[in-house]
Amino acid sequence: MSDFIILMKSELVVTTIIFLLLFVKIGKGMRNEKLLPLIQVLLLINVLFSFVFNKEGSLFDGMFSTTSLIAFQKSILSLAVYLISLLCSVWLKRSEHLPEFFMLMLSALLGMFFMISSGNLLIFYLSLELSTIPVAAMANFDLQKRASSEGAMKMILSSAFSSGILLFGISLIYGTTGTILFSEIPGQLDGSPIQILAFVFLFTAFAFKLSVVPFHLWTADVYEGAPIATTSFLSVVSKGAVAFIFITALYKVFQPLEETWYLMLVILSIATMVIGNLFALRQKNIKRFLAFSSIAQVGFILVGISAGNEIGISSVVFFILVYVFSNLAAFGVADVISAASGKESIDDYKGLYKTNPFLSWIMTLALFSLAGIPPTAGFFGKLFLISAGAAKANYIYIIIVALNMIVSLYYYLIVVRAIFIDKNEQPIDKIAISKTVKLALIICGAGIILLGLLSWIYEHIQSLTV
Amino acid sequence: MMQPGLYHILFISTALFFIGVYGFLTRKNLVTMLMSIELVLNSVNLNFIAFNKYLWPHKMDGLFFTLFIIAIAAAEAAVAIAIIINLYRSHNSINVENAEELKY
Amino acid sequence: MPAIIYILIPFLPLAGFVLLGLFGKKYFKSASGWIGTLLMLVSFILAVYVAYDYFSATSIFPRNVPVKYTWLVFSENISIDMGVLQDPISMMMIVVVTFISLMVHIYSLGYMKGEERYPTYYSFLSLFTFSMLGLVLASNLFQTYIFWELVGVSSFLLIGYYYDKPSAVAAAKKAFIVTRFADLGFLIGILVIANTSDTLDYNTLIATLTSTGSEQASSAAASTFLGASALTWGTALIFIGGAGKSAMFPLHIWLPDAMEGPTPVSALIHAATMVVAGVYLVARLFPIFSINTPAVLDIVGWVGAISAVFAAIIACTQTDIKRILAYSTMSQIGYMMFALGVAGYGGESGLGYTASMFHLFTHAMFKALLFLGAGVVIHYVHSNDMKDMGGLRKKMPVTHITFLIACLAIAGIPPFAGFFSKEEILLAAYNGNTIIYWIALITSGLTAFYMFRLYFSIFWNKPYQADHHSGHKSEGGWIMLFPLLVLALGAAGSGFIPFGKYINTDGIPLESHFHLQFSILPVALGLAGIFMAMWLYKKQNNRPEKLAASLNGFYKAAYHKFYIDEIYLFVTKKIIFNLIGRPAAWFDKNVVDGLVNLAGNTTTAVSESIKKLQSGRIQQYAIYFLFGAIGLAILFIYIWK
Amino acid sequence: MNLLLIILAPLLTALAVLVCRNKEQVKWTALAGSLAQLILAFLLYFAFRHEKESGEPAQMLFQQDYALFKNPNIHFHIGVDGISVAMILLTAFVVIAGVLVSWNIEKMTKEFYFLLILLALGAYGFFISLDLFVLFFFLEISVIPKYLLIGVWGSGKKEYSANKLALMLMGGSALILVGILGLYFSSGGSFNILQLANTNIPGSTQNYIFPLLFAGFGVFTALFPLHTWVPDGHSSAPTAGSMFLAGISMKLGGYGCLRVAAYLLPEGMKEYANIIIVLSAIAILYGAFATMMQKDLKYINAYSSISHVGFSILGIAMLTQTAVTGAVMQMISHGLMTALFFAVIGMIYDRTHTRMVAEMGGLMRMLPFISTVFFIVGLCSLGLPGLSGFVAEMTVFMGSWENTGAFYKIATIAAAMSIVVTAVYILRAIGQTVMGPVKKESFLSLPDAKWNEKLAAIILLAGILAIGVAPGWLNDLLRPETEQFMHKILGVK
Repeated sequence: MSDFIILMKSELVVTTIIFLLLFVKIGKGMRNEKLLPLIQVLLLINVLFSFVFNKEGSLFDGMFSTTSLIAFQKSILSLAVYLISLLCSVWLKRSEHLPEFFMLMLSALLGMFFMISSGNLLIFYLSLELSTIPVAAMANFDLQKRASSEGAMKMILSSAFSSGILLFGISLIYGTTGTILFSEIPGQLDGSPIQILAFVFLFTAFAFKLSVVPFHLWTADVYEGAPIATTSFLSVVSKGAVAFIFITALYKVFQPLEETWYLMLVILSIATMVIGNLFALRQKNIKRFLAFSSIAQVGFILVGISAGNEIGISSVVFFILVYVFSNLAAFGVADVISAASGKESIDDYKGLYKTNPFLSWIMTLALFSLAGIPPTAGFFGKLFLISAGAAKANYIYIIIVALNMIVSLYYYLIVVRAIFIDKNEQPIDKIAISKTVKLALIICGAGIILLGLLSWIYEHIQSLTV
Repeated sequence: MMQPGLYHILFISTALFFIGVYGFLTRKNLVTMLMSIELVLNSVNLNFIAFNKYLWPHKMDGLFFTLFIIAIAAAEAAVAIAIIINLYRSHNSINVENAEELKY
Repeated sequence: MPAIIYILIPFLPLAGFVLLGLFGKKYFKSASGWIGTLLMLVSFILAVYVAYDYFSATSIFPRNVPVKYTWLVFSENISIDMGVLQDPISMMMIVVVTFISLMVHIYSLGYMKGEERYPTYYSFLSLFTFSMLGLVLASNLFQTYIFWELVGVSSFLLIGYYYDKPSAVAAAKKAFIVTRFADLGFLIGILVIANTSDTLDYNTLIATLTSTGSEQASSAAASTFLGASALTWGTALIFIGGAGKSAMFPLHIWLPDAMEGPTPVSALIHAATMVVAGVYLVARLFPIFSINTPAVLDIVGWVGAISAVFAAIIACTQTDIKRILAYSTMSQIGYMMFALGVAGYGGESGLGYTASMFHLFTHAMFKALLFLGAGVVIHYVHSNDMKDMGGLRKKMPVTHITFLIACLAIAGIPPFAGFFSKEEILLAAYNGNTIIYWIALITSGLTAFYMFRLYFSIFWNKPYQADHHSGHKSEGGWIMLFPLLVLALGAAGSGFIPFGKYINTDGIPLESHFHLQFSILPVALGLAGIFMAMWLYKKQNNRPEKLAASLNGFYKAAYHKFYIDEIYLFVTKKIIFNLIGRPAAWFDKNVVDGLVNLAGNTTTAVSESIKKLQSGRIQQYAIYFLFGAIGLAILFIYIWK
Repeated sequence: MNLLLIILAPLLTALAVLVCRNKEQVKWTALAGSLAQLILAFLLYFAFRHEKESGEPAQMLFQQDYALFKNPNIHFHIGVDGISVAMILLTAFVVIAGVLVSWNIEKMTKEFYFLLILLALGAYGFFISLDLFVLFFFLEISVIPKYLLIGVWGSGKKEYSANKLALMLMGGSALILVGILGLYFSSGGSFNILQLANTNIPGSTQNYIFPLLFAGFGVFTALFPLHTWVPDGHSSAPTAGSMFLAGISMKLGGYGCLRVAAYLLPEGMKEYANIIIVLSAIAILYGAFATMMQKDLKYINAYSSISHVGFSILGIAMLTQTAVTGAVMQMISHGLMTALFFAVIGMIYDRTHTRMVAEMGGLMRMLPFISTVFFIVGLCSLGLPGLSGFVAEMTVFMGSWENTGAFYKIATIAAAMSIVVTAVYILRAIGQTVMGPVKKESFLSLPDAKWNEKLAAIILLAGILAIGVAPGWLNDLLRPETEQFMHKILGVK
């Protein structure tokens, strides 16, 4: 019993918070001004709590397992959720259904926790759904906006479609191996066509959640339609969680099919980077722009995953940590601007530096981190991914990857150029930034700069993967 | 009379799967599309039951999986219907072709 | 003798350059001339002292290197030692350079008085003198090259002294670029020599290459390129450098234009010192030229001879007095060149070498005198054109007399200096190469003719008409006339110096011969030229026009300097600019740049063309999803199995 | 001497600039910081010489090594040899001059100086790092400053130029990255330059990796035909930006070509030497001829940079000790010279508001100081003895000619031909700007250089003269290192 409490403590904390919110909602309710700080404190506790009392072990016959790496991954996700709650506080305060929003978000987070801890295809499927369905509802949270409902509709329908395919794949796995336990599947895999088909179907579900080309098409539309809080959650937390479990699935469960998935990753990562970059080039809306940029980033993550060893794991985990800070900083700035002025177009950012130097610098740092330019952590993150991928000595692949960095730099520079260089008759007015938002942005900025330079962070991650 | 074997059932379930997919791809009504997804899920259910019964009669994973799929499908449908209703409020239509504003 | 004295000789002018260049304008605007002159005077005295000390010490003159400083180490063998090389010709040259420079410094005190950039002028003069002294004292071929370039740039600065005159700027550029082109040859020559002989030090260089047994000499002769030995190429390329600096045909085009500079500058640089650097360079390497690569020495002779007659012909048709003097300089340097070219190594056959240096010496005197005299005239009439002059002998008696002495000297009329040196040259040519001898003879007649054409046109011909805008009417005061008188003394008397005793190829003194019967022909030709000029130009008449008309085509060609300038212009403007420069720039703008832009534009275009992929229709998304899944499955089940 | 100081000085300066309150403070802080860097660079030079003279046998002095990451095996490993010391000196000279000439920047002064010093930081770090990853880090760190300096403070088609520059340099970095990873994996997991130098990498592998690295660094140093960012980038950048770009950044490439590509991959170097010789000879001549057709002063200097930098590539590829020494000298010399050139062009532009050669004339009359400096630097560019360019070019020629074989000789002659073409375009530029009649009435009242501009010019001139008049010290600094290089590359012990 005590094992149960300690091993599942992250899940339990999140569940507790969900229930607390439920009670708040059922009770006479609180004003958003009061409630939001409370939630933020709770989320902070959640983050802090995730670092302590960690123990490795498994429950329910291996259906649920946790290791220090998984605990660390959960910390990253908790941290991201906390940062989102800070960054989007302006928008959140105005929201009519604040507790519901957090309930949904935390349910999704809970789903992700289970997902990365899952040791069984059933748990995996359940948690995947738990982490998806609430997000679809979250996407619809700008109830009045047409785009919001359109995005939510696209998300729920396509994810339902994807889970149909996933389930079909799982059923075939079950049919051919007779088990749904992660630990038993590898022994039963023989690489027969039907298993490959099943694997591909399973693979597409991950690819769908990670927005790998050609399963990415929903991403941009949903990102654009959804409120920024949801978008940032989708792009950071949900992607991170899926990437973590994706690694487990490939490295542990489908280890016997390594040759297959290595090639698959090579093909898909190149396609993802290229298509993501090409689409990002011509975007005008900052959210849509970031959507495609995050698709391109996924291409890089796949490069790291393709390594197939501990270095691959640690580089991916580290990159996602960096990505949390960078992407959230970018979305945070976008949210501040969108909440204050309603402007979401890159053209509106012209001359931003004149009026809002702080926001401009954070945005620039974030974009350069995404582009992988030192001294930002993104540089280290990308480099570790690429060097992990290069270990297989597939240099053509690495050259293509490296060349894609040029294209991605190009479109990040478009935004930087708008902010610093382009002239604008009517730039965005000076925006008063609340303390919480500023704090969050500073945390992100500091994270972007320090994560790479403080080498012990990566060392720590590496020590977890061994 | 011939006993239906595993392949018969798999044939039906695969057919059902593709009928569902086809429905999803061609119907314009959002609710109908949702229903097509249900078809896909049901084909999976059939698969699970069949595999359980014919191949792995001692492992009940398939059966449980089916139960959960049914439950989840219900939840998914609930959220989807809610979203569709909301879409109807803003678009005055639940035709998928009217919700194509976010693109390129 | 303490090393510091050797060092001081070039460094005093350098100090003058730095001092006047940095502070002249601010602190001693009017005194700068005197400061420069004073430093020059000290330098001159030291030079004379050093030279006297050297020549009086023994009767055999060794090559000494009293000062040496390792400047740059290129490799184990080749290091560049800055040093002072002491041998007869360098000692002779420092005296010439410091003397002429001192004269020009003094002369300029009057001539340049009141100029706005007076201190700058003196600092440039000092820079030039420093560079020239460095060049003549160089103990290392590379050091020569260094100062060679510095001399070039000083010349550029002084030609372009009137920097707001476009013609002066153009002339300065032309002078620099043409000589630079020649220096390319010099540079590659140095590379060849350095590579084949493992040294650039004159002493070792000459010693190793001329001793037949040395490894370097045999390897240099052995390695061939296009049928000539490496050493032949090396010396030939070095000669190109020398020819450029000395304005030999066809690299002479810059010299007439260089007359845009102030006249004293022309006297110093473009008559007496810098332009003879090419001759000096060949003389410096003479043992190698004559022992190792006699073929190149033949080329030297022919180039010199052609230049001599070519320039003389042009000089007969020009009307700008400085240009006439410039062509005459070119012609006289041609003499020095072919004198070297016809000389051999050792004994009597080395007469050409002695004669060349002798002529260099006397030429410095009378040519500087001619230029300075011309300067006084120009100062007086404010024009360079012969047509604006005439009848000046009464107005400027001192100039008239000194100019006449110089003209007689250059025409080779005894007992003036030019007679002796020219006789020796002709004798050497007679012994060496008959055709060159005849060319030289004709040239000497032409020389007398055009010099006296100049003389008569300036001082006789039509009476002088004072036009209103010429202000002061004097010869320019004693400060300008004093150098004329000193130089006239030199032009008249320097022929009696027994040059052969000091300067010869192999250290054995040469007796100067005087063959009366040999001298008759050249002197007679000279006199004929003078009388011809007298007949045509002493009084104003229409004979010159008639003569010109009778020579129609040839006269026109000569008047247009045989269109060499036009050919150069065609090559640079039409060929280099249009066929190389413009295409290169075009290629860069369109092809190289275009490729980069193309890559960018293609990316954007592709990005635009695939936007339909993201159609906004969820059902289409699902189709891509399905095809993706099935495609992957097919790929991995059937193809990459 | 603690090498960390070399990067701490600019880092602290940059941070100090950030906390300054007004423009004056910013400027003086930056100046003080860059002065400190200059002093440190000199201290380093003397400390280095002292160590060497006392017989220190180590290849790299003042080494410090901190482990950063275990896997990949990354160390913060720093150390210097003679070449790095020379490069650091160059950087310090250019930095202080750059700070001085930017004295009148009105727009966003603080940001300007911050970025400028960040750029310098990258260069210092690059020159002292002995770990390829750290080296790459410092190489890349300058992308942001470069882009913003050109984009924000630039002129002309600055957006286009800034983009082109950033992307092309990024392309170069991408190739370098792949090359470095190749080195890492083929050597069994080391980024350490000293270790890699002692690792035998198979020739066939070297032949794959070498072109990546050389082309990558070649983009930085404007190797033909990868040079096309140079003209636009330089001409659009603000004065100090151009100075840093041409004076320092392009040298990063050259240094990388030498230290990383050639040194660590000798077999590859030998394999590709002839191709590189051809390319650099083309660059030298082609750059010179293209310069001849330019009408804008900055374009003139930019194209001439392509030509001049060609000499350093040529020197490296010629693979003789003298030539390689000359190549490094050329980097230093060109750094100083081109920085000064851009500084002077900036000064002229600030006054006349044009960079078109045809619109100027007779500047000597109004701007004697600036014109004189312009003239001197022009002479340096065309290789006048007594100035640094001559020494460097001659050393390259001498070294190149040491190779036997007509191919090398012809390449050398081709390269040497550029001295004539250089004379043509430099004198054209000088003749039309400094000399000639004054073309505009308004030019007659232009003021000459102010104290800061004079100081900047004098500092750089001092460097140029120090190399030109007495090249011995630089030669002594470089020769032992190049000798070591040649031992490694040619395999002679």
